[in-house]
Amino acid sequence: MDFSLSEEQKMFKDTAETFMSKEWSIELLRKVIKDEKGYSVDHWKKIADLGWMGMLIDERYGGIGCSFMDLCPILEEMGRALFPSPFLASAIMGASILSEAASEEMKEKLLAPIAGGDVVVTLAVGETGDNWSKDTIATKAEKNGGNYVLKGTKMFVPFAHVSDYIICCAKDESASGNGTTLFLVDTRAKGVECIPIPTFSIDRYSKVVFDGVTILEENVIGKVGSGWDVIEKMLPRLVVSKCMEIVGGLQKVLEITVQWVKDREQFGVPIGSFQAIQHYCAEMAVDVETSKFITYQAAWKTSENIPCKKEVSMAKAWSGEAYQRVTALALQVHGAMGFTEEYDLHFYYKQAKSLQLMYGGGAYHRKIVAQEMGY
Amino acid sequence: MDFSLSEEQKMFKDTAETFMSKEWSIELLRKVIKDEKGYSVDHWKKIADLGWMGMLIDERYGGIGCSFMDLCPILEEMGRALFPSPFLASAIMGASILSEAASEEMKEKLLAPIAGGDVVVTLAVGETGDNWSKDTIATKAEKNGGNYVLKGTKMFVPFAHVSDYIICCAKDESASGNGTTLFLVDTRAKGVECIPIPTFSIDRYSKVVFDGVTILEENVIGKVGSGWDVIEKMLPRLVVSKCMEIVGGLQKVLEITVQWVKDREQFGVPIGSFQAIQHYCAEMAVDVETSKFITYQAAWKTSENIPCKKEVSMAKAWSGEAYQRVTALALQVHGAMGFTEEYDLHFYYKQAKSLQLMYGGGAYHRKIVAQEMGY
Amino acid sequence: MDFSFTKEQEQFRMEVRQFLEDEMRSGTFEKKSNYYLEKSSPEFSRKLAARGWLGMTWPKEYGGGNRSYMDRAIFMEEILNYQPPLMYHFFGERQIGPALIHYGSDEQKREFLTKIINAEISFCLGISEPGAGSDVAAISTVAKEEGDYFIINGQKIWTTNAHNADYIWLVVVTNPGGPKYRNMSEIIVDLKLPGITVRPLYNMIGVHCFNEVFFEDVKVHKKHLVGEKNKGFHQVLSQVDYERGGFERLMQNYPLYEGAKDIIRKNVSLKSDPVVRDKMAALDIELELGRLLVYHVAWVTDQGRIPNREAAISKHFCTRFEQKLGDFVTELLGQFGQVMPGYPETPLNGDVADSYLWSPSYTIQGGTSEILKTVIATRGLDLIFTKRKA
Amino acid sequence: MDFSFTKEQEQFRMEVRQFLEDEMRSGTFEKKSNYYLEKSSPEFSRKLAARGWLGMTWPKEYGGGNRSYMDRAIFMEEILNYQPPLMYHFFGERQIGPALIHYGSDEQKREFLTKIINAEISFCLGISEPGAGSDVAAISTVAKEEGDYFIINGQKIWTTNAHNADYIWLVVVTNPGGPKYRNMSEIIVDLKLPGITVRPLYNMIGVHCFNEVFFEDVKVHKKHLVGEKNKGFHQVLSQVDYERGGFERLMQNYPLYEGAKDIIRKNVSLKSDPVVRDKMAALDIELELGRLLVYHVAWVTDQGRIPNREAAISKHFCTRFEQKLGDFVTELLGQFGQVMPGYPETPLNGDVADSYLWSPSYTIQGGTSEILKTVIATRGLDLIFTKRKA
Repeated sequence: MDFSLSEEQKMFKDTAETFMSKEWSIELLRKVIKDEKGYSVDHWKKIADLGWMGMLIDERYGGIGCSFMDLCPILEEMGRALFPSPFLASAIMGASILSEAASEEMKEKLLAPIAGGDVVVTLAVGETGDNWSKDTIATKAEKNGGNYVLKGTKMFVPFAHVSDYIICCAKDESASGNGTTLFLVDTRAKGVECIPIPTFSIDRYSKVVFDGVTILEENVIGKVGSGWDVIEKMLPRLVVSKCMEIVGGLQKVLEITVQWVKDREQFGVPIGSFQAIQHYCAEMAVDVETSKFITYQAAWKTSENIPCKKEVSMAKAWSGEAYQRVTALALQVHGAMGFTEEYDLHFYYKQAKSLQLMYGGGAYHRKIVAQEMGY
Repeated sequence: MDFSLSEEQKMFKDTAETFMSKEWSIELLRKVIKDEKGYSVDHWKKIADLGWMGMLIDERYGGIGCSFMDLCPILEEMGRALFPSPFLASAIMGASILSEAASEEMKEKLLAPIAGGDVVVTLAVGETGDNWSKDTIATKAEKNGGNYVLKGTKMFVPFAHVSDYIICCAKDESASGNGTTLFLVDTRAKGVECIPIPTFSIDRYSKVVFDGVTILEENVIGKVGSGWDVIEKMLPRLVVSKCMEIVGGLQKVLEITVQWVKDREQFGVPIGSFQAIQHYCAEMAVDVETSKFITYQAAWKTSENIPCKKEVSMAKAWSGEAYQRVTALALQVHGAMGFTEEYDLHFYYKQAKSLQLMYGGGAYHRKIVAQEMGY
Repeated sequence: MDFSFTKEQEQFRMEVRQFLEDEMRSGTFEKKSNYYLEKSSPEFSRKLAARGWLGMTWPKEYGGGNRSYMDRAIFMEEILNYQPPLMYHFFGERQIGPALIHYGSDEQKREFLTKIINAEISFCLGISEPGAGSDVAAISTVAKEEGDYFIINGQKIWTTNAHNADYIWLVVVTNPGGPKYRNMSEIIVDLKLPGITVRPLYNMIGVHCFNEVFFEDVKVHKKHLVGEKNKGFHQVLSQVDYERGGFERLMQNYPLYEGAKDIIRKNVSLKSDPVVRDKMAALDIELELGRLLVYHVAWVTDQGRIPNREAAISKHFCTRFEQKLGDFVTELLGQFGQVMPGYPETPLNGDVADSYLWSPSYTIQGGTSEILKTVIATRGLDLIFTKRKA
Repeated sequence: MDFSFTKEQEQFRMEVRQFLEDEMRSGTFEKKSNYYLEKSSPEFSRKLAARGWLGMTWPKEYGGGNRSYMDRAIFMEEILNYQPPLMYHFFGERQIGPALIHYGSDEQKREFLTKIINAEISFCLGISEPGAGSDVAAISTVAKEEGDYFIINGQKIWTTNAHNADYIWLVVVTNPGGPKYRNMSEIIVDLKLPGITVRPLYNMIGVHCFNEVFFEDVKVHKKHLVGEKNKGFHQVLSQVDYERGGFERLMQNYPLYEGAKDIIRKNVSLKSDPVVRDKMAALDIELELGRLLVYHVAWVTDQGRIPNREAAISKHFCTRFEQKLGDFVTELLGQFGQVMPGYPETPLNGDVADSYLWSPSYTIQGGTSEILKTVIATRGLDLIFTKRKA
C-alpha cells in the first residue's frame, strides 16, 4: 500500500491547485452561476490548453492518454475550488464512452475536438430523477429504415444546454443484447429540446426532450443492444469523479472552518478554544480523512480495472453523507455569518447536498454494498 | 393537558420511593442476582403488604381496584431502584389477563392470592426469542376428551422458575376464534420443565418446555380461540410497564452521572465544568425528558382505554433506544470506574439493553408506527 | 396526568382551523413552509387581532385575553399547519409585549401594548452585533446619556424584519466600562429617527430577511428605556426563555412534513421500502416528542414558572428535528431534492430545497444549540460554568 | 497511490493465516472475540517468537525483523481474525520494546529486548491512578532518590495483566512540587520486589482483567530509570502515538462481526429485511474505512513520521465502530442479544452479550475519545488548548 500520489499525479495536482488559486475564485463562481451558460468559456479554453480534457483520450486521437487515476487529483482540486464546467460530462464520460465503444469514424470526428475543448458532449441516461437503472429507461429508439427515431425524456442531464452532442441511452427493438443502445444526438437536431432545471447545485442540469429525433445509423455508438454494458462499465468513473469532487470540497470546508474558529472571538477568546468547537472540528477531520481514503481506493481500483462495484458504492455512500454532515456542522460553527449570501460557505453546503443526491445517496449505495456482501 | 401526577399517584410514588430508598439497595440486588430465585421473597411480602399487587385487581377479589395509570409511578420507582421481582409478570399481566378473561371460579381461586403475593403467575407467549406474533406460536393444545394436552416450548418466560402458574398461549384446534387459547398451567404439573436462561438482565427469564402436559378443561382461560385477542388487548400494559421502568432508570442514571461529574476532578477542575461533559449531560437530560413524556402519554392512554397502539410503540421505540444511549454515554463519562463491578452503573447499562430488547426494539416498534401512519 | 384537551380547547382549535381554512381558500395565503415568517401582512395580522388572537395570554387590563399559554400553544399549532403571514406582528406579540408587561413603564404600556395587540405597529429585535453573537454581553452599541435623551451609536446585525418594522427593541451599553452583565439596557427606538440606516443582508437562499442596522448619533428620549438602567442583560435572559419553546421551533416546515408523508403514501416503491418507513416513523416519533415538549413548556408557564431548562430542551430538540426532516426529504426525492421552487415539476411546491437551505439557521437563531446545551447543563443540571482565561 | 499489497506481503499473510489455522485446528485456541487479550499463553507467544513474528519492526541489532509497520499491520489483521492468546507478550512487544529502543540505556536494551522478543517475560503498564485518568500529569506515585536507588510509594489502578506480568513499566513523579509535565519519569519495576501488592479488580463482566497495584517503600535501582529523569511525560505522550492506531482497535470483535454476517446470510427474514441490510452495509463500510485508517497509520510510521493525529483519528473512529457493532448485533438477535455465554442455545458463542459488555471500555482505555478529539483538534488542526482557571 502506498498512500502518496505518484510524481506525475503530484504535478497534475500542483498545476490544478495553482490554476484554481490564480485563475479561479468564488467571486467568479458568483458570476458564472448567474450566467445562462453556467460555466466560464474562458476558463474552459484555459483548462483545455492545460491538456486536461485529453487526459483520458488516446494520443492517436489528440489526447495524452493518462490513467483515470492521474485525473483524480485534478477533480479533487475542481471540487475544492467549486469550478463548474462540463468537464465531467465531456472530458470524462463523453471521452470514456466514445473511446470505449464508438466507431473509428466517430472517434476521429469527436475525440480531438473534445480534447481541445471545442466540442462538448454530455450523457443522458436517467429519466426518473432517481438512480440509474436499465429498467427505468423508457426513451425509445424506433427503427425507421436504416435510421432511428428517438422519443423520450431524460432528466438531470449535466450541461446539456451547452453541449454539442448528447450521448443518449435508449431502448432499442433488437432481439440481441440487453435492449438498450447509445445514440449520438446533435443538440441542434430537430426535436431536441433542453429545459434547464433550477437547482442549488453549482452544476447545471437540464431536462432533455427527444420528440421524434431522427438519428442516422452512423450515429449509433457501439453495437446495437450494448448500451447498458457500456454505461455500467463507465459508471464507476462517473461516481468516483463525484467522490473526488467531494473529497476536494471536504478539505476546503475544514480549512475554512478551522480558520474561522481561530479568528472569530466570543467570550473573549477564539471560539476554536472551546471544547465543543474543537470536538466538532475533530469529527470533521475524521470525515475528511476517511472520505479521502475510501475514495482514492475506489479511484485506484477503477483506474486499474480491478472489479470494485462494492468499493465505489462504499466511497459514494460514505463521502456523500460525510460532505453533508461536514458542511452542516461548518455552518453551525459559523453562526449567522455562514448563512449569508456574501460568505462563501453556503456554496459548499449546497454542493454537498447536490453531490450526495447525484448518482445515488447513502441508502442506494448501501443497497449495492449489501448485495456485494452476498446478501 | 396536565403534566403533573394526581394527588393519589403522588402518594403512590412517594411510598414507592420511600420503600425503595429505605428497604432496597443495589447491595441487595448484588445478592439477589446471585440467588437461585432471582428476587427477594422478603421484599416481595413487603410490597404485597403495601397493596401494590392488588392494585389492578377488583375489590371483589381482594384487590384495591386502581387504574393502570395509578400503578405507573410505582413501576417508575422499581426501574429507578433496579428492583427485580415477578411483579410485572404476576401483579400486572397475570392479574390483568385473569381479570379480563378468566372464569368466576378461577378469579376467586387466584386473584386474592395474587393480590396477597401468595401466588405468582407468569405469562408464556413468545417462542422465537423475537417479538410476539400470533403466527410464530407453535405450541399446540390437542383436545383429549374434555381436557387438553399441551406440547411446545416457550422462550424468555419471566420468572417462570418461581411461578406457581403459567398462563400459556397455545394453538388450539377449534374452528372458531383466532386459533389460539390461553391455558392456566400449574408449574408442578407433570411435563413442565423450566430451564433458566442466563442473561445480563436483572430479571430472570426461562425457557419453559411443555412436554405433553395435561390441562383440565376448567383451566382454559376465557373462550377457546380467544387467546390472541386477550394478549393483544393486554400487551400495551406489558410494553408500557417496561417503558415506565426505563423512565425510572433513565432519571437515576442522569442523577448518578451529574453527581459524578460534580465530584470527579481532572486537570484541577470538576469534569462537569468541561463543555464536552456538559453537553453530554444536556443530551442525556433531553433523552430523559422526552422518554418520560412519551411514556406517560402512552400510559395514560392505555389506562383510559383510548386506542394507542401507535403511542405505545412510539414510547417503546424511543425510550428503549434512549436508555441504551444514555447508559452508554454515562459509562463514557465515568471512565474506567463505570466499567468496574463494584460501581453500580453497569447494572443500568445491562438493564437498559435488556429492556430495549424485550418486547420489541426500536426497529420493530417503528414498523408498527409506520403501519399506524397508514403505510 | 392528562394528555387530552378540554372541550373548550378542542372547540377553540376547531375555530382557529376553520378560520385558517376559510382564509386559505379565499386566497389570503398559501400553505408553504416558512411562509408564516417570510411573509408580512398587516391586514392578516389585524384579522387575528380582531378575533382576540393576539396577546391571548396577556392580562385583561392591557387588552389581553388572559388565556393560558396552553391555549396559545394550541393556536400556534394550528397556525403552523397553515403558515399564514405573521411577520408583521410576530416579534411584537411574542416577546415585546410580554417584556413590556414585565418591565415596561405605565406610559410605555399605554403607548405600545394596545398597538401591538391591534397589529398597528411592527417590531424588530436589535440584539446581535458583529462582535456579539452567542456572547450577548459583548455588544458595543452605546447609548450615552445627554439630559433627557440617549445618544445611540453603533451597529446591529442579523436584524430580521428591520426593513419593515416601525420600532426596534434595542439592547445597548449604557455604562461603558462598567461591570460586565451590569452595563446594558433595553430601549425602544423608532426606526424613522434620523441617524438610523437599515442595510439589507441576503441569506444563502438569496432572500432579504435580515439586515444590518446602523446608529449614528440617534437621539432617543429616556422615557423609552425599558425597565431598569444597566439591568438589560438579565432582562434579556429571562425574555428569551419565553420565546424559545414555541411551536415555531418544531413546525415551521410542517407543510413539508405533511407533503413528505403524502409522497410516500402515494408512491408504491417508497411506501414499501422498509428503510424509508423506518426513517419516516422515526421522524414521526420525534415530531410527537417535540409536540409534547412544546406543550410541556406551555404547561410549565401556566404553572407560573419560567420555562428555562424546559424551553432550552424544547428548542434544541425541535430544531434538530427540523434539520433531520429537511435532510431526509431531500434524500427521499433523490435528484429532485435539490430543485428550487419555480420549476413546473418541482415536487412539494419547492419546500424541499427551500427548507434544506433554511434549516442551518434553526439551530443558530434564538440561541445556538451549543448555548442551549450549556443552559440545560448549568441552569438545569446545576453544573458549573467553565471558567476560562483569555 | 496503490491499494494493493506486494507479492511478499500476500505470501506473508498466507503464511500467518496458515499457521493460525493449523494452531486453531489443533486446539491451541478458540476463535472468540476479545480472547487475544483475555487469554495469556507463554507457549503460544513463544511459537510466534520462534517464527520471528515478535519485534518484527525492531532493528536487527536488537533481534528484530527490521520489517515495515505495514507488515506488522498485516500480521495483526490476520491475528485478530483468529484471536489467539497474545496477552503474555502484548504490552512488552507493542510498546515497551519500542519505548526501550527509543529511550532505553544499552544495559536495559540488553537486559529486556531479547527477553521480550523471545517471549520470556511479560509486562504491564502502570500509568493510571485513582486521581489521574485522562489527566496523566496528575499522578502522585512518587519515586524518591536514595543513593543509587529510587524508593517508590503510591498506587496504580486499572493495571491490566499486573497479576500475570513479571515487570511493570511505571510512570512516577521524580520531582515532587516540580513544574507540571516536567516532574515525571519512567521506571521498569520487577513485580516480585518487596512492598508491591497487586489487588484484583473485577470488571462489569465479572472478569478479573485489571488490578490495583500498591507500592510501599519499593526499592528500585536507578539503572531501571528509562530515558531522562523528569522527561517521562513527554516520553509517554510519544509512546501512545505508536500504540493507538493498530488493528486491535478495530477488530477485537471480528469473530462477532463475521458471525453476525453469517447469521444474516442464513436467516431469510433477516437477509431480506432492508433495514438490516442497510445497517450491516453501513457497518461494512465503516470496517473498511477503519481498515484504511489503520493501514494509513502503519504507512505513516513507515515513512518515519510519528502517527500522532493519524493514530488519534484511527482509534477514535475504530473504537466507535466496535461499539456500534456490539449494539447492532444485540438488536439483530432480539431477546437472545442479552444471553450470556454458557447456555446451550446462546448464539455466536456468547460473543454478542460479551462484546456489548466489553464495548464501553474501548473508547476509554488508551485515551478516551474526548482526549483523542482534543488531540486531533490541537495537534492535528492547530487549534489552541482551552485555557482554564480552577
